[in-house]
Amino acid sequence: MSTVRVRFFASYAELAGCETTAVELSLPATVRDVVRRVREQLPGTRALPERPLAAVNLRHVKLDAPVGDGDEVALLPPLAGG
Amino acid sequence: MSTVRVRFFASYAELAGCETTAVELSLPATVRDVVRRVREQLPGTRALPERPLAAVNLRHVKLDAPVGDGDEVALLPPLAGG
Amino acid sequence: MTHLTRVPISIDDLIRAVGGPERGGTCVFLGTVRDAPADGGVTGIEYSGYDTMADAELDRILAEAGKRWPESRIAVRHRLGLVETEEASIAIAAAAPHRTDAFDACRYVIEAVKQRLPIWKKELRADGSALWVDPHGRPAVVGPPSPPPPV
Amino acid sequence: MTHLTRVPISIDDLIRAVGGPERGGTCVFLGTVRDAPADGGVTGIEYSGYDTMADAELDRILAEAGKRWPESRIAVRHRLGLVETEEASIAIAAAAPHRTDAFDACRYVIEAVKQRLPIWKKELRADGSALWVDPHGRPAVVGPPSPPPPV
Repeated sequence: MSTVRVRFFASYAELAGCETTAVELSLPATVRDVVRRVREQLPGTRALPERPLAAVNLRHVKLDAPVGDGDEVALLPPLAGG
Repeated sequence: MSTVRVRFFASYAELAGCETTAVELSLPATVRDVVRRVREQLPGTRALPERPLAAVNLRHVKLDAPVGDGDEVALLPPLAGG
Repeated sequence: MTHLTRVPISIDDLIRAVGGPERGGTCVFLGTVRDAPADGGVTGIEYSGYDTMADAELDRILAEAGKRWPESRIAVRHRLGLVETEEASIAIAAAAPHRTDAFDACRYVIEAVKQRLPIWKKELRADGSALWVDPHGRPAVVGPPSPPPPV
Repeated sequence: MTHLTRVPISIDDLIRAVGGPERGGTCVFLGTVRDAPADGGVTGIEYSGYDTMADAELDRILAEAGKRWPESRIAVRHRLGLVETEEASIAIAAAAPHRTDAFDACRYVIEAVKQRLPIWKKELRADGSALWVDPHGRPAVVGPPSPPPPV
């Protein structure tokens, strides 16, 4: 089993009830698998959109992007910078 | 006879040897007539382009624009603002 | 070097950072916090971000712009924390030998920021409520502001 | 009110002049005096103008932009006299509710200024010579600078 760190921000952190969590999953796995695991682990995150914006290791990715052991996965509410 | 005031700026003032002059001419007359009269009056202005930029009463005009008694006519070197 | 700051942005410093004797045109963009009287008034916006990624994303955006306008020099600052109405939440300065490049580079950066920067804002209303703002949709009431605005 | 000044332009003042709670985007353009090492170095530019017409023309340009972008507020300052290398000879600030309008209005003003403003510049070279600059053609040597640059 591999471990990825998951981070939540802004309204998603409020829904999740936490800012970071760890998710264990067997590789190969994608961001979509991480999102699925998060929904099981943190019931509040079931209110997140089906396909949230995501980043892996500080870069925007699609949900089918692979994740690896030790990666930092972030689920991002609609962006509002500027 | 009517009188218009003529102003020269920057390199044109250097060529004319003065910054302002008065030109007398009979109406109707155009800026082109003013330029012609200026060339007679101030030999240095013969080095000006055939069709210099011109303004009447603080507005850009074409050389066939009419001039009237008391108007301020300006002959403008290539613009370099900004 | 970080592009994020919790204190007011000095426009003069930003302009100085991109200036130079060979760059004759500088374009600056400021995004400022707007009031919204129709919504009962906005006193400020609380900005929060995914700091490490926002900084990395800004590095990438500046690198892209630098590749596209090689003679330009560009700097950007984005506020985090409470930004009061009429203060700048973001400032971008782009200097280039010619003005078209300065405008285009500055514009490129603000458009990329709007699309890509992992930063969020919570509108602080005059009535004490607070709302996460989704620039593409409707804000949703999420309760009283936290932390409370300083006096 | 005159848009012409013989002292350095305060960008902060200009930004404040156009700011307001309903205008969330501000675009600023600065034109700065460039050095020209290939020509032996430029220490500054002496700007002279047809003051009354330049001011009237700027009024007209701002009125046109105000009609085209009715929610914008725009201010402009143009230097006259000696402007040293890297100082701003012109600054324009345009604020609007949305950034596209702020960029477009600012761009409109600088393009109109370049086409229409009766202002001229004499380049002061490091070797003591001075040249009237024709932005559309070649500068022509016209003799020593007058007045001499201040120490």
